[in-house]
Amino acid sequence: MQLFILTAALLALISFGYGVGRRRALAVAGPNLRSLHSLPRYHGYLVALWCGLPALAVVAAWLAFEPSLLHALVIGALPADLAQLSDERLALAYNEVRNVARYGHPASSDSIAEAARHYASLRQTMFLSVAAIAVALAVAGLAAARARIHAGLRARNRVESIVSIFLIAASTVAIFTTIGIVLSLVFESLRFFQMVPVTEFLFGTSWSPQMAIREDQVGSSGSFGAVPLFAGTMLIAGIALAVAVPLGLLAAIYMSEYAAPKFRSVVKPLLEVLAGIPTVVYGFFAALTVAPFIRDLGAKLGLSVASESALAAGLVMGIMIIPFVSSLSDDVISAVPHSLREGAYGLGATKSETIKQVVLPAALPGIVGSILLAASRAIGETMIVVMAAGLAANLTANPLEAVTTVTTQIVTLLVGDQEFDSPKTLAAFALGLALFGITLALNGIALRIVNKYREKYD
Amino acid sequence: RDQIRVVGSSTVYPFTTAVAEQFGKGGKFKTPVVESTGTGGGMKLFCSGVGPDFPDLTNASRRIKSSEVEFCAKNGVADIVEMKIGYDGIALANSKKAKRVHFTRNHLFLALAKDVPQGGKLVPNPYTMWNQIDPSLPAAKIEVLGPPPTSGTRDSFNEMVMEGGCKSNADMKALNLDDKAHAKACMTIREDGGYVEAGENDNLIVQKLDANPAAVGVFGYSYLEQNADKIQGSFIDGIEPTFDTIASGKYPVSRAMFVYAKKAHVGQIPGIKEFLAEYTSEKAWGKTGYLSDKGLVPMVDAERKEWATKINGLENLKM
Amino acid sequence: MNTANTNGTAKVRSRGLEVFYGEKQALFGVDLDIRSGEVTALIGPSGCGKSTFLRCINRMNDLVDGAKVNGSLTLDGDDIYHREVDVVQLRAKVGMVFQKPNPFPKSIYDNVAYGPRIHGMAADQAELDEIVMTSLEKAGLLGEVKDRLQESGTGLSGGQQQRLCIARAIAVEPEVILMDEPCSALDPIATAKVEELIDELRDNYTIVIVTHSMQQAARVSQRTAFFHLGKLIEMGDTEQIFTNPQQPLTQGYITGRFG
Amino acid sequence: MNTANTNGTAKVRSRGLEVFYGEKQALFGVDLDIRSGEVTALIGPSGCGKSTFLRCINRMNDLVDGAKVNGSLTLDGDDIYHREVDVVQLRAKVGMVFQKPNPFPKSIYDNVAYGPRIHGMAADQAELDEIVMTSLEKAGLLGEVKDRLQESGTGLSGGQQQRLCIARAIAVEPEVILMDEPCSALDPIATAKVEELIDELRDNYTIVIVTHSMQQAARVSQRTAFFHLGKLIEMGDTEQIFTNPQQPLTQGYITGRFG
Amino acid sequence: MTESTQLIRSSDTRTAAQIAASHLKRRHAAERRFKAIGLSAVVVAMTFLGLLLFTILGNGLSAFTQTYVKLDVTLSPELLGIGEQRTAEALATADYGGVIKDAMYKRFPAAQSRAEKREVAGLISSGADMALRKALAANPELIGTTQTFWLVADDTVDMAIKGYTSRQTGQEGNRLSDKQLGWLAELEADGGVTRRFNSILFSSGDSREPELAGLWGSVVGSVFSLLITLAVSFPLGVATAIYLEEFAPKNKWTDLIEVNINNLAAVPSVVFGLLGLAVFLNFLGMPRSAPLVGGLVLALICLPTIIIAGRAALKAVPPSIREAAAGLGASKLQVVTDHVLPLAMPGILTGTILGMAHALGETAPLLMIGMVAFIVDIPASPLDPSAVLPVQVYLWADSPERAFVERTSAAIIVLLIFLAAMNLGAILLRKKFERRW
Ligand SMILES: Nc1ncnc2c1ncn2[C@@H]1O[C@H](COP(=O)(O)OP(=O)(O)OP(=O)(O)O)[C@@H](O)[C@H]1O
Ligand SMILES: Nc1ncnc2c1ncn2[C@@H]1O[C@H](COP(=O)(O)OP(=O)(O)OP(=O)(O)O)[C@@H](O)[C@H]1O
Ligand SMILES: [Mg+2]
Ligand SMILES: [Mg+2]
Ligand SMILES: O=P([O-])([O-])[O-]
Repeated sequence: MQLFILTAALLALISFGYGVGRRRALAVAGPNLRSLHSLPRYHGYLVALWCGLPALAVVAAWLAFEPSLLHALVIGALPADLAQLSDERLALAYNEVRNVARYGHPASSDSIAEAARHYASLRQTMFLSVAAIAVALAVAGLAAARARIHAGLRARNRVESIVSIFLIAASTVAIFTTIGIVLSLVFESLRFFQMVPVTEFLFGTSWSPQMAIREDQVGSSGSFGAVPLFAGTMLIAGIALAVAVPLGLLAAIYMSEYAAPKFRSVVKPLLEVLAGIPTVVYGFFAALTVAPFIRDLGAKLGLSVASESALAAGLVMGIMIIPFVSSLSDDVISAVPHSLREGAYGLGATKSETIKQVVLPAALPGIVGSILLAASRAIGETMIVVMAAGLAANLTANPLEAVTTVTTQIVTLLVGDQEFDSPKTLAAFALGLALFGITLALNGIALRIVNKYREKYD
Repeated sequence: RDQIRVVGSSTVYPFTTAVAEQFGKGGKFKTPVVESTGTGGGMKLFCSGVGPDFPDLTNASRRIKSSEVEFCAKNGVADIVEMKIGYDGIALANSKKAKRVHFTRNHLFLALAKDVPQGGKLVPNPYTMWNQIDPSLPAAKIEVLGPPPTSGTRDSFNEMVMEGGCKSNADMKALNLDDKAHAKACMTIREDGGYVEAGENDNLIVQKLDANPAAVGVFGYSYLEQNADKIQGSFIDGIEPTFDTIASGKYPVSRAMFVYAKKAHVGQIPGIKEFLAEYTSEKAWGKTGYLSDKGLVPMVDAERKEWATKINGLENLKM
Repeated sequence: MNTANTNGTAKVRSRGLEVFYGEKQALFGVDLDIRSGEVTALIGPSGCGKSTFLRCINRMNDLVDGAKVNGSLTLDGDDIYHREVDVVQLRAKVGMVFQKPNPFPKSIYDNVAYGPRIHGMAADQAELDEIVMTSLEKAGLLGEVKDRLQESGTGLSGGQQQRLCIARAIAVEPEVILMDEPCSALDPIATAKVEELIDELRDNYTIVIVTHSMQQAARVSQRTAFFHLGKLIEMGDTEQIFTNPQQPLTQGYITGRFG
Repeated sequence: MNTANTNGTAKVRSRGLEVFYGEKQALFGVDLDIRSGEVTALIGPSGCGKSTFLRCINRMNDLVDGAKVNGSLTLDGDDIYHREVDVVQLRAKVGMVFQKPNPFPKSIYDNVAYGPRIHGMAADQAELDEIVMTSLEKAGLLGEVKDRLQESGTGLSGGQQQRLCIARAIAVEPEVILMDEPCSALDPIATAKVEELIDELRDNYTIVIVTHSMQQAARVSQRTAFFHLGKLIEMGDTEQIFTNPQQPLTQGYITGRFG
Repeated sequence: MTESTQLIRSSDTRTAAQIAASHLKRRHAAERRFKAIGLSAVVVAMTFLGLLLFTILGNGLSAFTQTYVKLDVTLSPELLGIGEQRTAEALATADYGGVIKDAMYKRFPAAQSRAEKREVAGLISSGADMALRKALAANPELIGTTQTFWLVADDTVDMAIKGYTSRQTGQEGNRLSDKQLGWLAELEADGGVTRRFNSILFSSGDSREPELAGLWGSVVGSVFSLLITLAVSFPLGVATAIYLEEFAPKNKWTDLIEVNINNLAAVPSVVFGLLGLAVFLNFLGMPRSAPLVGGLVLALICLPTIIIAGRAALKAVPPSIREAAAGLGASKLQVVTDHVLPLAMPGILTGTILGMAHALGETAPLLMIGMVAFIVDIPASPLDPSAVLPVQVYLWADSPERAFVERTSAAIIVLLIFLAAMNLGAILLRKKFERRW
């Protein structure tokens, strides 16, 4: 609540600063507006930024450091009987102090109650001083920025450079996310690699995490060769793409080249619904409709088909990712310059000849991009595989057998029942890291290829 | 935080949530939040520390391990109250469209182990049809849908069915393996398709059985109870999985369910004591309590009484 | 510059040709004969309907939504817009070269081989090679590209690209070649080469060329038609049109009073 | 046609101007003076660097990746490519009209008002209205659009769009107006209107116009510069260039021997 | 040119045309075939969509009604256990369940043994007392009278009435005993059973009892999460797209960012959950199970989609617009904010919709941050514990009770309606943008 009031006050100051800056600029300009380098509103923005940025930064810093600061201060000033507690007990006591102070729980002893009062008053004092500093900074920033307004001030350039700093910062979020992902995987992965050699993990061909769950149990030792998982991922993603790419591409071609605009404007969003259906639905569909169908069909043909087959999961996943191919390819096909089509028609090519031999090659980079996105989605999918392809890590290229994928294993390993520091759980992190590295490399290669292609056209 | 937080096993989840709902309806406290994270994940969260950022209770479909107790202690979670809440039977079942099966644990061991003893040594499991093991079994492909090795149910299945079957197997005894090799041979499940790791969604297994009458599924007893019109439990060693056979301990495949509470939070997070009292009340975990409606198999009266005293007295966990 | 010759007969003949784009009328009753064995130039200010007329001859306007054609237009006496006419066949007979060179994103060889392939003109690879080589030769490009037939056609310079497009067009052995401002994207040297080529091709093909540059029209064509605001104002031997135009509008345009 | 006048002083002056697009050199040491109060026409065959020169003057080439400019180019004696120059201010002084009319997809009013707004030229709405009206008036468009100022600028005809772009450019009261083939997309009537307008504007603005049409150059400009393959070949009074060119290349181009 | 070459020439021409003509039939057939294949691809994809929607609707529509049982309830103060008290507190804690049980025993006096009484009481939901509590709170005068109430039936009864479980007596495996089936038939014969719109499904939070379980909590949770997702990912995504497309020099660094963004699209969402756990919960100390954290994690997941689509949309804005604005002296930023961005907005919105649709359906990452949980209370703020719709689907799909099967499908229907509403909102917004320009 206090924080809310402070923020509101700062926001009010900021908007006030905007007004001040604008009016000041107008005053400086006098009757000739063009004597100003920048528009009055840019002067307003600049004052608002000077007023707001430092103050908000202080508040943000306070929010980030308050807990540890409070902790240090309160612990340092604990009553004697609490101060001599062992570390764990101290942590508990501090926790109780916090609960008492913040949630109003009854205190278990007088010392606690006293510490809680100390905590509360400290917290209040700190907040008030931070609030004072923030407001002072805001006012000072406002005043300083206002004082510096003159006709030649390049307010617009300044505001724009601040905005471009924000833009650059936004684009680094992707980088930081990547770093964050790597960091949140790497430590546990290292622990895993202390137990399982990297070479076994990367090149081993047997994935069988059947190890004892309890130490008093003598279970078999597991093996952690990730090759079957990556092979399974390839197989299932391959089947999915084998469904989605032809269907999606043909649908895209039909929509962009043959269909009436009205047909297209209805069908395209409808197909996009396929991507929005929760994957559980696909999972049930694959496991209860498609898989038995394939099994029965296989039995009729005299093939041995596992109840859980890569084929069933892959087929259904393929349906799910159709819109990625169809919608994005539709866009790029429509963007192929008309002159190329005319070139082919002018030679007496039929529509399909033009499409197959001229339009598609020209749209290839974009189509590859859409397939990449679809493949990304296929690689990341869990539910369908768990439900329809099982969890058995067979190293096989036979789509009629059960296989499993990396993502699926990551999820089952993470939510399983095993000890959290057993290689079984840690393997999830190593798998995540390996998958991350592999897709990163693939994307790098894909970008190169696409760039190369692109250079050839314009 | 003025709300109890529970994490842990997905198997115990239906029971703890039922208690939580009842507890919340009492109106004195907020309804506890119960997460389904798996036993291991729950333990990690539970043991990570004391304070409102950490859960107050964790569900477990097995007993806590000493390494976990140590980890807890390291993070200041020294005093833990152990609460055994009852049993969950693990049923083997198949579709009602097929005939009911009578297994012995030896059958199951021979059908599902990776290596089986034959001619005085261990050979890769040669059986593909049930009736190859015993002519009394159906002439169907061996296809068992069960939990993956990461699941607690699988662990219990290994211990009670596989190890049990293994011990009763004369050929196995004749091999005279050392303890470790013996255990390994007993507990390693085949990976050639006879056993299908079907994920943790038991409803899906039930529906798959319905669609595939040749298959046998392994899952929690409550799912069998709810779907008794579609599937039938198989006899194991002559015992059918029913509420009574499990409760009396006659049915050989059942495991204890636990909930662990953080003593340090008692009195700090409002309602923990009352929640434990609700859990251990007769109307909850009693013979005809609402938990039994949810499929929990209660302990026998004496055991219940003993645990209730221990729990409500906040007795410390002893390993 | 050639003098007008009269030995050609009307290969393409339009009578009362009208074209509408939706509501907008782009051509108003054009009567025009194009003789074989000659180069006919279409000139006129921007937007006067030159391209529109050209694109009627191989029914390229079919591709434009809402385009409608009235009147009669014949090729060798057969109605081009007859219901039964197979456009694919028509376009094989009437080739086109566009304002902006538009090679396919394929190899030089495949660019030229594309037409013969779809029309099944070569029985075997040797025959196809033969056709490709002859076409490139005729287009005056062979010398420059014979060592790199497998490189992409889009990697050539503008002038080379345009000659590649011409080679591509003549590879299907059309009877008529339509060129819509074929040199507007080219530099003077490339332009000169293309003009030379047109002059050579004229003996075997009927050529219609649209150009903005009167200099070019004067250099390459034997007959010139002047369009203005969708109407054919004047048609005659190039020399006559440029030296002694009959219509005041033509006169005004030629002498640079407008356009 | 106007005779060359000499009362103008060099508003824009280039010395040894070279422009590179990546590896490719597009201009080779161009020395050229553009005088105020006159219309200067840049002519030359396609690809000779006319647009490139034009786009240097308001640093539009900054938007092209890999474009590099050497040599000196000054506006009123100030280096245009000096590090401290604020391009935004420069472009407010040097307006531009493009080959293809490119109105913003906004209302006609907002199209014209956009420049004055971002430059803070109007203190209030009334003043802004005034500026918009005057600019439309000067561009000869007011009569046609005054009843539909709130309609979209993209709904106008090509000629109207081009005049809207001119109105938009003069609304910010630039000192120099650059026009890159402003009539190439227009029909003769629209072209005539734009040319009339250029003639009127010349008293108050320094105008540089690129054109493909020698007729147009002759009609609207007082001075003409002839470019060829990136070099400035000849520069002089328009009448002199068209009647008595000094360079054989110019002569060849004027008389239609190439281009 | 000699006459002979001309002859060869003309004969050549004829051959070429003839050859071409001879292939025409085959080529036109190929053309028709290709078009038909294209159309059938569309048809196949649409068929799958139809099949899926049909299955979901077929399974889930019945969950929108719920069985109610008519019962005459005597509201005696003794049974209610409130004696002479009439305070609100007393009324709130009164034993309504006992009253209902008593009424049921009276309705079926044949049930005498304890087991039979249990079975009788089991026909009514344990949550049926809510109706009584509400009625008495509104009108305490009713105490002491006998009133007719329509009470929520137990889920087993509901399943039988809806025909999902057998009502034939004497069958093994029935969820209702033969006696219960008999009583149910008796009730039905008296007109004491009806199916009404299932308002509970849309007004309450989760419950262990299928007949009391509702989606409102997860709907609110989804709204909170997705608002946060939108508020974070949209500005960040658009800013990134603008920077990369309009400002950044094309070099190794931007290539790196591009590869990174494409790669993030391929990272399994559960890994984003791990990231959220490490950064938002452990490092920044945000609360568990909160839509705030869920929203942030989902924002990271849909960021790549928005960026990729946004860049494509920005690329599609014709450069002539940029030149026009720059030529008037607009700064780079003004060019973008005044012209490019509004024109690219429809495309950006489309990308946002795709990303948000993905975010709406995610479960796995939420597992890591504690949102896969049983939460009864309706969240009041993004900091309160809350589930979201896909989590509810996931949890219900794994529940043993048969009645959760149809409710799972119902939850999916609600999720799809949510999706449709979201899409519609964006489409309308996009229309507005398109109209403005
Ligand atoms: N697809 C179209 N839709 C509507 N109007 C069109 C279309 N194509 C051309 N027009 C209009 O038809 C008229 C004639 O156009 P055409 O392209 O034939 O002119 P042109 O003489 O080739 O001009 P240019 O020399 O500029 O190429 C013009 O007014 C033009 O605006
Ligand atoms: N962005 C660019 N990248 C690379 N080369 C370019 C670029 N823009 C122009 N050029 C090249 O620079 C040379 C001069 O181009 P410029 O556009 O100035 O010619 P121009 O005289 O305006 O021709 P036109 O009359 O056809 O417009 C040409 O060879 C052209 O290919
Ligand atoms: Mg044209
Ligand atoms: Mg140019
Ligand atoms: O969820 P579980 O830990 O009981 O498998």
